[in-house]
Amino acid sequence: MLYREAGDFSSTYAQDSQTFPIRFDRYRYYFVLAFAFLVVPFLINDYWANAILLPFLIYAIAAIGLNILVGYCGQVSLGTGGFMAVGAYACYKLMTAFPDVSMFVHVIIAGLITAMVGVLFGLPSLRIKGFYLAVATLAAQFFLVWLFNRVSWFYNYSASGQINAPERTVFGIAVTGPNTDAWATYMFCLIFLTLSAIIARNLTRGTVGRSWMAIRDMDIAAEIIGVNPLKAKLTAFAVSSFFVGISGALFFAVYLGAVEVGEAFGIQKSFLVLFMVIIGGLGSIFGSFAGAAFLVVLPVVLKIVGVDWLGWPTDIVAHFNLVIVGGLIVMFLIVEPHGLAQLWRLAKEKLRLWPFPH
Amino acid sequence: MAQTQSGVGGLVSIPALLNRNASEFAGSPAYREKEFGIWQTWTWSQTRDEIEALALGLLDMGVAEGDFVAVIGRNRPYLYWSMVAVQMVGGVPVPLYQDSVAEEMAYVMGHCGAKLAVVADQEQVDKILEVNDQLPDFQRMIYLDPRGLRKYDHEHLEQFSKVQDRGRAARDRLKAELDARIARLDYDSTCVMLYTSGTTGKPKGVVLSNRNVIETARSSSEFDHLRPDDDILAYLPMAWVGDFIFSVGQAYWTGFCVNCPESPDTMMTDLREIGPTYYFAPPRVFETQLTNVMIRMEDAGRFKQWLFHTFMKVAREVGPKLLDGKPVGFLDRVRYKLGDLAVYGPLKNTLGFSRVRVGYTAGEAIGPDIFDFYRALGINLKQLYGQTEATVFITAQPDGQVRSDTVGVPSPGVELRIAENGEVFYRSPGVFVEYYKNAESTAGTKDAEGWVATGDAGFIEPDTGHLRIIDRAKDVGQMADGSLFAPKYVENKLKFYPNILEAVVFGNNRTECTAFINIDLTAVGNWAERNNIAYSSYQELAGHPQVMDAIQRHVEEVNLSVAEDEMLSGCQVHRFVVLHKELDADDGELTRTRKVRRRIIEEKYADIIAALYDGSPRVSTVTEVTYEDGRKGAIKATLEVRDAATVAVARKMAAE
Amino acid sequence: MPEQLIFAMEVFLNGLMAGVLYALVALGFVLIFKASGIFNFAQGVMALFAALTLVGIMNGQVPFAHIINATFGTDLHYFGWTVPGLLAILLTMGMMVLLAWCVQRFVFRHLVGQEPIILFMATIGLAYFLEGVGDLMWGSDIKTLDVGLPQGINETIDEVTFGWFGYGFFIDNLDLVATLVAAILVTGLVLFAQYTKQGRAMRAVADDHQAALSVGVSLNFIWILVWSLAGFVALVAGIMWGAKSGVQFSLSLIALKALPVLMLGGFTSIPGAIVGGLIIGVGEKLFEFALGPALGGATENWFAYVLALIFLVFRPQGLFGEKIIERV
Amino acid sequence: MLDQSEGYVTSDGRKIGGVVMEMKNITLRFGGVVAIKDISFDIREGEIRAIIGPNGAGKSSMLNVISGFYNPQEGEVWYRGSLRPPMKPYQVARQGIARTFQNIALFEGMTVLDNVMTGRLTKMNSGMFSQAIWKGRAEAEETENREKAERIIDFLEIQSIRKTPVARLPYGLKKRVELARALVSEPSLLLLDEPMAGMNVEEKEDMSRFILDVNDEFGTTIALIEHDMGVVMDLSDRVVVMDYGKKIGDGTPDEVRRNQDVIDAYLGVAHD
Repeated sequence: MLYREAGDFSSTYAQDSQTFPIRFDRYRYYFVLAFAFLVVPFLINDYWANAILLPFLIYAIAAIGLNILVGYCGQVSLGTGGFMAVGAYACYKLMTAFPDVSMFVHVIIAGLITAMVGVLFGLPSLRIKGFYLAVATLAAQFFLVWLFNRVSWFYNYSASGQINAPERTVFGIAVTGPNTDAWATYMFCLIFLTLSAIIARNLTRGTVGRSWMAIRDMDIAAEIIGVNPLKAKLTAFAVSSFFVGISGALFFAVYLGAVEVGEAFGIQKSFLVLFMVIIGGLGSIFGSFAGAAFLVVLPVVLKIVGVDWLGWPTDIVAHFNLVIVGGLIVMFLIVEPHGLAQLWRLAKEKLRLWPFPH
Repeated sequence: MAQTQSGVGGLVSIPALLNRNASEFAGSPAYREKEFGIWQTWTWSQTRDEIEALALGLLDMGVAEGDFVAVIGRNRPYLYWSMVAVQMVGGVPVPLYQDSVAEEMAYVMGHCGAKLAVVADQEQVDKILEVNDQLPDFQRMIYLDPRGLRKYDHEHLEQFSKVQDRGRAARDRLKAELDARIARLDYDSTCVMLYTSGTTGKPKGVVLSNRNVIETARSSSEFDHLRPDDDILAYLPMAWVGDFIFSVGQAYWTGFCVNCPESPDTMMTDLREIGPTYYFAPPRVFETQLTNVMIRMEDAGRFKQWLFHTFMKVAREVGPKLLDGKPVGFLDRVRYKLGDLAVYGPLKNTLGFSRVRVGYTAGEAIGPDIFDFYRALGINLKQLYGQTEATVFITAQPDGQVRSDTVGVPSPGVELRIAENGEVFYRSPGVFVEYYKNAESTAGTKDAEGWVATGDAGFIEPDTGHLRIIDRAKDVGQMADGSLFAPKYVENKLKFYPNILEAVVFGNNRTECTAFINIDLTAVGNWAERNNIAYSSYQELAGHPQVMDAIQRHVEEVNLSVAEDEMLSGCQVHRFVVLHKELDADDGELTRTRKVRRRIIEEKYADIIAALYDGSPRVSTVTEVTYEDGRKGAIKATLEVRDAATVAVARKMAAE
Repeated sequence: MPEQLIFAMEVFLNGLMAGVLYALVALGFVLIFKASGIFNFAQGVMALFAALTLVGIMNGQVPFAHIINATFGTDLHYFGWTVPGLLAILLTMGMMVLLAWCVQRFVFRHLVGQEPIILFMATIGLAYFLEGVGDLMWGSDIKTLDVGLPQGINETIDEVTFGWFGYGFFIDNLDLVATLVAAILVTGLVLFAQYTKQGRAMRAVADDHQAALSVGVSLNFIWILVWSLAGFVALVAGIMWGAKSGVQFSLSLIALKALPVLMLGGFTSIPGAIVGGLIIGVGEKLFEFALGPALGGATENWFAYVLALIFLVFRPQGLFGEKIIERV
Repeated sequence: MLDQSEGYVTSDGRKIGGVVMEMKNITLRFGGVVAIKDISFDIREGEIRAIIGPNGAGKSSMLNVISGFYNPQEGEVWYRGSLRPPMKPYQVARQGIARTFQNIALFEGMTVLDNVMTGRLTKMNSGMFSQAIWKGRAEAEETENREKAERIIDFLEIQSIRKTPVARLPYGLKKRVELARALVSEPSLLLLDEPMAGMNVEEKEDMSRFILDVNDEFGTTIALIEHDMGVVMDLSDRVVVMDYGKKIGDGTPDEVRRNQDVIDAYLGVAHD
């Protein structure tokens, strides 16, 4: 209905294969970017930052990462929490070891380190398939958490066994530590998210992406037409873990500030991110955003409704949260296995065909 | 006679215009073609180089001035280039209908003695090879798509790209010669030769000079304010004069871009992608498109249906007024805006008409509802009246005075004259030079002062000065009582009903008019489905009483409207039958351009016509038919003859 | 005989006991997987749910008391009666059957023919759902469960072993009972599968859905049946663990422990589940005993998984699964 | 038997070159089952070579050996003049051997275009980083890949479904898309596994036409297996006939037609 595609055609392959081939979509995308970068920073306050925006941005990165592994390459992982932990602790060690290096560098290196660990735990995927692998990744989850819990070198021998993010800056602006401005942390995460999304998109629409999807859809055929399974799967694990690591680092350094590994990066975290991917839509970058947004906002809304309006005790609301999330997962798998992203796609189709039904 | 002796600023030939465009609009697109998934684009300067390379290649192949070169295939930039390249070397391009059978080609190419042919693909190559022995002068063929031709003997075959390579290689050697030849082209040298698919007899080769083409292109472009940034979609047969004027004449004069679809079956999607700003289509196309719209809307949800119908109502009253710049109340404007948001905009978008600035239809009369529908949407659809001999333009409708029942005022530089028998004559810079190798029919159509007979009967509305075409002159006859008999006029009114595909009206020298009706299978079939009426064959559906009733209603409505026009009130249809088979070109009942061949039909269906006049309630008949594969067969049928109510009117003698 | 070895033996025995419980949970997985190809991640939560329900019924708790109180400002908690253990168990069993029916009716009937991985994720969702419901119904506070199973150190063994090695092994009666129950359960299931009509139908389905259908077995019924059985197993496991370490969320984590057990034993083999369970139980206990201190303890958290992982890399089909030949 | 020492000329005048691939005494077992027993034959440059036989004759196994999916227990595979060591299927693919599958193995989650472009992964070698920023080599490669793909799409006349997800396509078209995917890698040896299986008559005719066109346009060497004898005979230059894992005939269609064992195998007791 809102679309005007007459005269909107591509005369080069570059135009045709761009992320938003339709002009209208492209403009909407620019608008959102502009809004996020130029408007939000001036409206943002601590509540919004901590309750919604930061978690959304950070989880979105994680979701993108996991989506690459599960949605694009078809390798289910329950180890996300563990990999986030790797990112967090790597970042912590770096922050404390090199105080005056920019936070950007720390986070990125943390991501790279996680990527390596990811590859390590990805190796079994060559022999193990389906949920055998899913369970195998639990090993990563539990082992890593245990590791950071028990080996005190990781938390610099602090008595509490916690890690605390000292104040670190980017271009002289504090983005971690006790006294940061909402807009600064927001921008810091936003930049990472934007870059992650763009990179993820580029990878998934290109050569690597195709090899991943080939493996996902039919691994044997893929190998026979020349996809190297080893390479495909390991790159998927690497890239995925890279993003997950980054999100872990941000989650710890920027969002929480202080972390006890068991709580922050436990198995529950793995499931949370997995759910984001399922609800959002497997194999869709947009889905990762949608899923993250949904599961971040849902509890907040429930809390407002349950606690503030109905005056229920928080634990009941928390339980409701479980019920609803669980129910939604099942519902989505039944009704729309491709998640919010697919719903969005359908809506778009309808608009483009308007006023015709098909 | 308003004729400039030489073109503006030495622009006396298409190649000359190409040169100008290549320097003036160097960077802007001249041609686009959907191929390999994207719109391949050539700027004007690239186009110049391509064409030049080809022209040099042709020189190298020894094409002489005055040689005729056949161009056969669907609309593709390469083929348009070929025509211009041929002009460059002083030859005469002769575009042919790609779907014409080998014999037809044999005649045309033999008639003009073509030495060379530029063809699209294996299919065309085969056709020509098939009749090669009938063509003494024919020497070589240039083909575009090498597929399947690898194994062919290449002694008389050459690939398009190869020819261009030859040209590029020989540039230094032949450039001078080429320039010389281009320079020798003047305003009166032949620009193109087009064969008219005559309703009777062999096709005639209409010779058009540069003057004809360029003058017409200039005046018509100015008439519609065409711009270099305009886009058209070239999908109509290249052999048809209209396509030549739009895609070559006007394109080169104004320097706008010609877009070629990927293939006939992707035509609609390609149309949607390009979104032309200047669009031509015969009424049939608009008609089918409208039918599709309606059918698709049937499946829409209740809300959408409501939205569509309410706002279409608004559009029908407000839209045309807005287009004609008539005063419109504020409230109406608002309602129309809303409609535009909810329906018209999206609809135009899905149809690919969002950007259309000027749209034309011609060749047949178009149904008022159809015409109004598109105008209501805000598409500036207009009618023009023309023919090959006039290089298209005789009359056209200026913006702001558009009506479905006229064909507009004389185009710039055109004079009109109506003969006693009502036949329309014209004189203009666009008047063709001659029929090639056919002096007497040239004389027959064009008199000494350059007046050309259109062969159509019509009259000029005194108050508006618009021309109204009634019918083909030779079909216009007299009823027994001497009143005017114009079958086509009535037939068109009948055909405006979606249910009626074809109609043939009889009555020449008879006391009353009668008619054959062909139902439209798509429309009626669809209707039958919705009212779950079962039918096993076209014949059964055509004979179905409910269908008959519907048709009868249509006929009677037509009678009413015919009666209003006292000149033609005699032509009301008293009795009719719904034919048991579709009139078909393969059976010789229609021309390839779907014009009715009265004589043939009158002979073939004599028995039915007899029944129409002897008052019998039904008639049994046997008809010979030709099937897809060329086999012949016969179908039996018993047809019901219906009487239709007519309006009694005080008869005056017609034709003052 | 060196002290270490004796300790090791004790650890070994305890490991066996623990292993039995893992095996118990794993059994539930196997049942469902064999019959429906569903990898039921919710098995552990089912155990928790069962245990919660059991306790709830025994203590005559008011279901959903919290919400009711929160919304209507009432203050109900208990009906004020208690239900004898056996009856309560029966009631709970009924509850589990009902649950089985719901799961089949509202979830998996709509997922027939989906890829295993989708079904797997569905069960994860189910797990969340159940956990939430359980907490809403009975509250999330830790409860003690006592259906009258013997608890505490088993003197006999203590004395006997003391007699042998001069060191009394500490074996909990509960573990012995558990072992016993597990043994009974397994034999029971095997007999059921071998000698009852439903049992045979169940195996038929496990072997080949289509074939089973063609001979008139109702898949729907079979699936409800296996889910109920799984529910039953879960209940038993719930009782054991509940009695051992109180009814609380961590109970659902033992389900996770059952996963590596399955990796070892293979998803389709009952004996496999048992053996796997024992290996894991013993393995992690011994490993902790041997290397735990050096590594900083609590190695049980991950040992099972890493073991399974390493094992799988070399034998993807598990101990008892047969080799997979890939075809094009 | 026509002399094949240095290639030969076919009935329709195509020149067939030297040996591309040679199978020497191949034997393949699954556990106890012997799928292929001591079979030898060769495939020559530019020819259309068919392997036929009743169902269960071991045709597919043979094709899988050629495409490196199975490694035979005995015998040698010679490819372009050198002995081929046991290697992974994807390595075989990189040697320029492409194939289609009997029961279509397209990537259902992707569009036709993506499926086809995936066929050229063997030719892709831009680095991760370049791909991540979609600049430089990756971008260039992508465009080139697309161009090649579009040529094939055009060649097989599937433009109109370019962007449709393959899951939505009818069987016949899927087969064509699969052919496109195999072709786009510009294979020097193309293996077709029952290309006509489950097709109606005109679909079969189309497919045959395309196979011939491919061989004609790109000069691709083609080896195909098919149990429908009729089609094969018109299509192929030389035919190997298998039965019960053994080779019972080898030669031109006519020779094979006259071969008694072959006639028995086909008219004799059905194996399935």
